Amino acid sequence: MPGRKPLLEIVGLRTQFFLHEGVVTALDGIDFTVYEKESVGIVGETGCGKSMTAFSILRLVPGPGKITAGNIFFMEPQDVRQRRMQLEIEAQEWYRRSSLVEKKKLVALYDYRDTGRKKKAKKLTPAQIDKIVPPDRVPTGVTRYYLAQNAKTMPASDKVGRAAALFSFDLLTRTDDQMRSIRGKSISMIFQDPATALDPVFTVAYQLGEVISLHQGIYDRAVLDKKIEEVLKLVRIAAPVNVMKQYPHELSGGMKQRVMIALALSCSPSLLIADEPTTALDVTIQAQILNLLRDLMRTTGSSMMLITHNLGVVAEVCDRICVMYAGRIVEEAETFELFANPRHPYTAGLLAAFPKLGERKDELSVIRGTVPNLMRPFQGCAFVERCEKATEVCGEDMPRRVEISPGHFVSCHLWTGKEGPNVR
Amino acid sequence: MEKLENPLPFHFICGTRPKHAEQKHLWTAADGGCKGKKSMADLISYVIRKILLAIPVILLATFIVFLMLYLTPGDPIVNILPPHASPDDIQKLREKYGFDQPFIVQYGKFLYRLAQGDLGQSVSRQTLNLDVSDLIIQRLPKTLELMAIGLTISYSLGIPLGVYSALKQNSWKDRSVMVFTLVAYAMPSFWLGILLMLLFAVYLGWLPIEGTVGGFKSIILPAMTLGLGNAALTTRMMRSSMLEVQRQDYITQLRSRGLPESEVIFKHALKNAMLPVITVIGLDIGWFVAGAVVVETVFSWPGLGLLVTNSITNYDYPTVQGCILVLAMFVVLGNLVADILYAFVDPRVRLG
Amino acid sequence: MSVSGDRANGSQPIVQTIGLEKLFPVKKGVFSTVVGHVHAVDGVDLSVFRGETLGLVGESGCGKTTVGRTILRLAEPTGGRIIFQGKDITEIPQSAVRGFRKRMQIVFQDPYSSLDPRMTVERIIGEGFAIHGPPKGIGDSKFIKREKIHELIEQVGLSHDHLSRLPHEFSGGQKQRIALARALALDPDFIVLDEPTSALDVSVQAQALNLLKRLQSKLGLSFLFISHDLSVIEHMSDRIAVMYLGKIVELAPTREFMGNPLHPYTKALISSIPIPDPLKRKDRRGIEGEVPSPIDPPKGCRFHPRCSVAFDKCGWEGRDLVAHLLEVAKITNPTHILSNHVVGLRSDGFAAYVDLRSGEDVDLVKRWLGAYFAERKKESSLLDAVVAIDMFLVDREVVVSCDKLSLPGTAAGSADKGKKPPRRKISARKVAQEAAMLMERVLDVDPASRVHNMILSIKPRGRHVVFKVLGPEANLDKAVAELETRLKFMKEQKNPIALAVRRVAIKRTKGPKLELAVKLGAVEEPQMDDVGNGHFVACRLYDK
Amino acid sequence: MRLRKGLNDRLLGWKMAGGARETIADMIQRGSRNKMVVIGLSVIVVMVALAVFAPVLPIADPTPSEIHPEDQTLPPHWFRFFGYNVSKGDGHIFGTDELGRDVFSRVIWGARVSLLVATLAVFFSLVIGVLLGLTAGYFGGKVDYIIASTIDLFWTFPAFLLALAFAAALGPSLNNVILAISISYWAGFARLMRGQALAVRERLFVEASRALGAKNIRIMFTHVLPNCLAPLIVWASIGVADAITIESSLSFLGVGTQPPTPSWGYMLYRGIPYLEEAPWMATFTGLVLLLTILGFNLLGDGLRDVLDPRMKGLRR
Repeated sequence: MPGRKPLLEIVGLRTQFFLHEGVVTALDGIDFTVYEKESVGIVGETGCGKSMTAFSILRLVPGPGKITAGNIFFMEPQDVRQRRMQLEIEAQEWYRRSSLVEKKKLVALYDYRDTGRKKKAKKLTPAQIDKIVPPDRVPTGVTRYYLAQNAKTMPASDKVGRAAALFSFDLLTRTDDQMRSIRGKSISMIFQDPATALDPVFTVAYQLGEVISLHQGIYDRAVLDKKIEEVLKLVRIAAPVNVMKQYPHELSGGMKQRVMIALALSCSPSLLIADEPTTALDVTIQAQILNLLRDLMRTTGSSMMLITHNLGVVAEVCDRICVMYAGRIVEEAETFELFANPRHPYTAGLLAAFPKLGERKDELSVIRGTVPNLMRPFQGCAFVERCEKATEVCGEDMPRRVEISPGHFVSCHLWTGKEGPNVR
Repeated sequence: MEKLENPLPFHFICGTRPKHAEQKHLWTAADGGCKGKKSMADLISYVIRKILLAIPVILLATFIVFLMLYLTPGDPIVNILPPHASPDDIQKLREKYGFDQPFIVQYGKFLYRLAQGDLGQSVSRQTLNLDVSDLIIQRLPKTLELMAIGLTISYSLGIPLGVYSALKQNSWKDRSVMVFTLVAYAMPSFWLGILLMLLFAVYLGWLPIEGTVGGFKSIILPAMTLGLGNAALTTRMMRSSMLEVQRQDYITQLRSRGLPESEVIFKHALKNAMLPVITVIGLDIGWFVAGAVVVETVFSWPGLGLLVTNSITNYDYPTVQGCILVLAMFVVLGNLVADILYAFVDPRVRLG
Repeated sequence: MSVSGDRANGSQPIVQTIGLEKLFPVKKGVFSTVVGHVHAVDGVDLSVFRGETLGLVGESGCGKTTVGRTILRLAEPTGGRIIFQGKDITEIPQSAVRGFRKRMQIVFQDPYSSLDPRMTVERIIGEGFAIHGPPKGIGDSKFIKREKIHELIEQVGLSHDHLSRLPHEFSGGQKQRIALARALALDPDFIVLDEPTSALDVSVQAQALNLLKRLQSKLGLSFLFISHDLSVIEHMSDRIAVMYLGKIVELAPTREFMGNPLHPYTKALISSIPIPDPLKRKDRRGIEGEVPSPIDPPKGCRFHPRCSVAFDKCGWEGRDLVAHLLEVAKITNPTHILSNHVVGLRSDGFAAYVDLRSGEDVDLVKRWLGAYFAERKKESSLLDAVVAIDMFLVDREVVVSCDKLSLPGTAAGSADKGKKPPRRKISARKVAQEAAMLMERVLDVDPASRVHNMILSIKPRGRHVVFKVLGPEANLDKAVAELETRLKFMKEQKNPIALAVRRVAIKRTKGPKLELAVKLGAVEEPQMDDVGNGHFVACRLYDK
Repeated sequence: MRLRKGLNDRLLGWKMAGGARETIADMIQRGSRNKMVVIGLSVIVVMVALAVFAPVLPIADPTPSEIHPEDQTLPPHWFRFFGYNVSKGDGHIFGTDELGRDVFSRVIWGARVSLLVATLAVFFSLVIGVLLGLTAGYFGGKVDYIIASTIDLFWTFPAFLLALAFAAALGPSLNNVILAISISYWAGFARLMRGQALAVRERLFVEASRALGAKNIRIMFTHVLPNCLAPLIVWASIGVADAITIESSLSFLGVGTQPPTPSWGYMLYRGIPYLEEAPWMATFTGLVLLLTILGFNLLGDGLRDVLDPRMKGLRR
C-alpha cells in the first residue's frame, strides 16, 4: 500500500504449544500488516488461532505455548524498514549461495535460537533444511548471522546495517521491561468476556487509576480522579462518578465492556486489539459498543485489530479483513473486495453459510466436515478435507500466498500463478 | 432514599439523560448499568443472620455434650464414692446431682444452668466439688496462648510457602514444598510432638521437654506441633488457589496493561487468592481446637485439652462436658468471624 | 385471547399458552423474606400450530428460555394456562406430565452439558425407551429398540459406529445431533428448540439448521424455536414473536414481520444486527440504555424508557417524576425552593416522596409543586398525571393482617376422578400477596373508591398488607373505614381472600417524620392488537 | 483463563480424534503412570496384606499372656550401630516395649485394628453422606435446607472433637470408635455429595432426562450419582487417612481401642515416658502410622489428578 505507513507488521509468525500429547501449531506462519489509522478484522471459527494472534503480539502466550518463529515489527520507521528489507534480501542471496555444510550449521543455529531445542546439524537432510528454512524467506536468525559476518564491512553511517537497529523494532527482541512499557500504552487489548476479565476485588476507579498512573505518571489523587472520569465519559458512561466507586460485579455486561474499553483507551494507544469485544453481549448492546468503538477509532486516530467470528461485525467496522483457518491466514482483502469477490473456497463457504437477515433461503449452503486437528502437521492446505474444489496438489503442497489483485491476498492452489495484472 | 447532603449539588445522583425525552428516565443509564450496591443495612442484616445461624450449632453442641453425659455407661457416682458405699448413699448423691430425673428435664435444667454460666461441679477425686467454670477459666489462657502462637506459625509459614510454590510451579522447589506438605499433613500431631520432643528436648536439649516451666521456650514445641499440620494445609490451599487465580482472564488482562509482574502477583493475584483461604479460617480454628487436645496431652501443657483428657480418664464428665462446650464455642466463634471477614473482604458476597 | 386465536386456515394449535406467567421470588433480609419477584414471564399468549415453526426472539434475560421450559412443565408456571393438543396441562400432576413428555421434547443450547458424559450414545438415545418402554413393533423388543436407535442416528446424519462412543468424542455439532436424536426417539409432535445452534460455529450451524428443516418437513413436527439471533430465527420460522422483559411485544408471520416491523423495539433489534455486507453498512444508532431489571419492570409499556419514539401515553412512574425534579433543581439557582427546602427525593411505584428540610416547609413546597405542575401539565403528560400532592406521614401506615387459608381443591388437578380432591392450603404470605392485588383493585384502581387518590402504595409484607396513605391522619382513618366496608361486603360475597383478613389497624412505626408525597395516576400496559395479516403488536402507537 | 480452558477442551478433542477412549482400562493406565498413585497404592497394599495375614505370619505373639521381665525395652538388634548395648533380642527388629512384647508384631496387629476401624467408619459415613447429600442436593428447596443445615452443623464441628465426645460418652470399645468416627465424619461426604449433586443437577442432561419423563429416583441414580463418583473416590481415600488419624488419636488419649488389643495410638502414648531410654517404642510405631496415612493421602491426591485434573486443590 503506497502512501500508508505500516504500524504493525507481522512476518511469518509461528506460535506452538508443547504439550505431553504433542506439538500444537496454533499459528502457522502468519503474515499481515496493520497500517496507521485503519481497522483490520480477523475472522475465523473457534480454534483457528485468532485470539492467539493477539496474545502473540502482546507476548502473552500462555503456559506451554511459545512463539517459535517470525517477527512482529511495531512502529518501525520507514528508513529502518527499507534498509532491513534490503538486508534481508541480501542475506537470502547469501544463504542461497552458501554450501550445504554451512546451511546445516546455520539451520541448527537458527532452530536452536528460535525453538530452544538443539538439533544435530549433521543429520539434517536437504529436505528438512528446506522445511525449517524455506528458500523464499530467510528467517531472522540467518539474517542476523549474515549481518554479524558482514557488519564490519558496512559504512559507519549505516547504523541499521551495523546491527544495532536492525531488529530493534521487532517486539520479539524486546526485554520484558521494554515490553511492559509497550503493553497498555502503545498496544492495548479488549478482552472477550468482561465478566471475567476485570479484577473482581478492586473498584473500577482503582483499576483505571492503576493503569493511568503507571503509564502517565499521574499520582495526585484529584488529578487522577478527574482523568478517570474523563476516560469513563469518553466511553459514554452516563454517571462516571457512580461507576467509579463500583466493583465490576455490580455493573451490567455492557457497562463492564465499556469499562474495559476505557481501560484499553486510557493511555491513547496507537494500536487497539479487540478480541471478540461483543460476543458476550446482547445485540442491542453489541450495536452500542460497535458504534462506540468505531467513533473512538475515528476520533483518536488509533488503529484497531478486531478479532471476531461474526462476519457481520467486521463488515460493519473494518477497513480490511483477514480470514483465518487452522492457524493460517487464508485470505486477506479490503472489506468491500472480500465480500464482493471471496476467492478462497473457505471464505466463500463461510459467507454462504451465514444466515442473512432479510434474505431467506430454503437451505443454507454448508461447509462439510469440521475443523481439523491442529496437532497434526499439515502437508498441504489445511482446508483440503472440507474443500469442494480440492485437487491432489492441495493435499501435498502448502499453497503460497499470492496477491491476485492489489491488496487482495489468497493462499489457495486455485489461485497460485494467477497473480493479478497490476501486482508486482 | 437518595439523600442529598446539602441543597446542592443535586447532580451528584444523576448523570446525563437520553436526549430524546425530556422527562424520561436517567435511571436506565445509571441504575440499569449498576446493580445495587451493598449498604450498611445489608451488612448488618448479614451479620445478624450469621449470628442467628450460629445458635443451632451452639444448641447442637450443648445437646451432644449433654447426651454424652447421659449415655455414659460408667456411673460417675460409683466412681466418687468409696467402694463400700451403701445403695442409700448412692441414691442420695444421685439425687443431689439430679441424675434421677427424666432426660428432657435434665437437659432443660442443664441448659438453664448453662445460661447462667454454671457448668456444674467436678466429680473427679482431685478436684471434687470445684466449679467446672472455675477450672476452665483457670486453664483457658494457656490454651488460647497455644492456639494464638500455633495459628501465627501456621499462617506465617503456610501463606508465603504456598505463594512461593505456586510461583515456582513444577520446579524442584515446588516439588519439595509439596513433599514437605504431604508429610507434614499426614503426620499425626502426637507423633510429630514426640519426634520434636526427641530431637529438641532429648537429644539437643535446647528446649524443655514438657510443661510450662521453661517460660516462652516451653511453648515453642507445642505450638510448632500444633501449627505445622495446618501450615501444610494452608500451603496447599494457597498454592492451588494462587494457581487458579493465575489462570484467570483478569490476570492476563492486567499483564496486557503493562503492570509490573510484582504488582500483578502480589497485589491482584494474592488478594484474590487469599479469599478461599479466609473462608477456612473458621475450620482452621476447629482444627486447632481438636489438635490442642492431643498436643496438650503430649506436652503436658496445662490447658483445656489436658483437662479434657485427664477428666476422661477420671470419669469426670461434668468437666469434660464443660471443656468440650467451650472448645465448641471457639469453633462457632471462629466460623462466625471467618464469615463476617469474608463478607467484608470479598465485594461479591451476596448479603441479601 | 386475540393473539392465541386461530389462524386464517382454522387449524388447531398444538400448543397454546394463555397469560402464561412465571415469577421467581427475590429474597432478602434476616429471615429471607420475599421482597419482590423477577417477572421472567409475565402474561404470554402464544400458540404453535401443527407443522409450523414459531420463532421466539429476545435479548438475554427477557424470559424466552423460561417460556420454553414452562410450556414443558420443566418449570412450574405461577399463573396462566398451557394447553397442549386441546388439553389443559397447567395443573395436572407431574406423574401425568410424564405421559405428555413423549409428545413434546426439548433440545438445549449447550451441547457440552446436555449429554451425560458417562453414557454411550446408544444409551443416551435409548433413554426414552428405558423410561417409557421399548418402541412398538412386532418381534423381539430389544431388536426393535436397536433398529429404532439405528434409524434415529441415521436420521440425524451420524453413523452406527458412533453408537458405542461417549459424548466427549464428538464435536459440538455432532453432540447437538445426538441431543436431537434423543428428543426424536419418542416420536414427539412438538419440540422446543432452545438456542440449539448458539454454541456452534457458523459453518456447523448451517448444517444443523438444514437438518432441523429437513426433519421438520419429513416428520411433520412443530417447533418453538428460541434464539437471540434474529437472522437464524428468520431463516427457520413461519411466524416470529419478539419478547421484551417477560412480555411478547410483537408477533407476525415472517414475511410480514421482516417487511413491516411495527414495534419500536423490533425495529431497533433489526437495525442492531450487523449485516455481513459492507454495502449495507450504515450508521446504526440502535437503542440507548440497557434492559431494566425484571424485578421491577417499568410501568406502562415496558420498553418506553429506551424507546426513541415513546410519547407521553406510553408510561410513567414515580421515579420519572423524581428524575424530572432533579433536572429542574439542576437548572435552578441554589436559593430556589426545590434546592433550599428539599433534602432528598425517592420514589415507589406511582408515588414520589419529597423529603423536607423541616416540617414547616410542607405548605411552601406543596404550593410550589402544585403551581409548577399546573403550569407545566400541558407540556408533559407525566406532570399531567399528577393526581394529588399532600403531606405524608412516614411513621404511620395501615396494616391488614391475613390468616392462612384452606380452599376446597379443584377436580381438574387430580388424576383419578373418584377421590375427593384434597383441600388446597394457602399460606398467610400468599394470601397477603393476593390480598394486596385485590385491595389495589378495589381501593386504588376502582374510581368509585372514596380513597382513590390517597393510596400511595399497597404492598404485601410477610403475612400483612401494608398501605401507605397520602395526607393527614384523618385520611388514614378514612382509608381504614373504606377498607372495612369493602371487606364486609366481600365477606358477605364469600370472597375467600376477604374471609382470610383478620384485622385492619393503623400502625405507628419509626419516629415522627413528615414528608411530602406526590401521587401519579396509574398507566396501563399496552395490549396486543391485531393490525391485520396475522400481525399483532403491543404498542400505543398502533392503538385503535 | 478462557484461553487455557479452550485449549483444554480442544485437547480433549485431539485425544478423541486419535480414537482414544476414556474407558476404565484407560484410567488404570493413566493411574499407573501417576507416581503418587503408584507409591500410595503400594504402601496400602503392603499394609493391608500384612494386616490381613498377621495371624499366619511368623511373628511373635503381640499379646503374650506371660510377661518376661528380661525382655522389657529391648532395643532392636540393629541399634548396635547407634551404640546401644544389644545383648539379646535378635528377633525384635523394632525392639520390645515396656512389657517385653515385640513392637513389630504389635505394629502389624495394630494395623489390623486401625485399617478395619478406618475402612468401616469411612464406609458408613460414605453411605450416610451420599444418601443425604444426594437427596439434599438433588431435590433442593426445604429438604435441602434442613439437610444442609444439619450437614453444616456437623461440618463446622471438628470431626475429632465430636468423635472424642462420642467415644468418651459411649465408652471405649472398637464398635464405639467406629460409630464415633462415622457420626463425626459423614458430614464431609454429605457436603461434597451435595455440592456435586447441586452442580450436576444444573447440567442440562438432567433436565433432558426429566423432559423425557424420567422419575427423580432414576435421574438421581443413573445420572447424578455416576457423575459425582470421581470426587467421592478421592475423598474416600483421603477419608481413610483421616479416620486412621482420628482413631489413633482417640487411642492415644485412651478413649479408643483398649489394651491389650494392640493399637497404634495407645502404643505411642505408652512410648512417651520411655522416650529417653527406649525411643524405638514410639518412633517405629509412629513411622508406620505416618506411612499408612501418607499412603492413603498420596492415593487420594494422585487419584484426583488422574480422575479429573480440574479437581486439583479441592481438598476440604
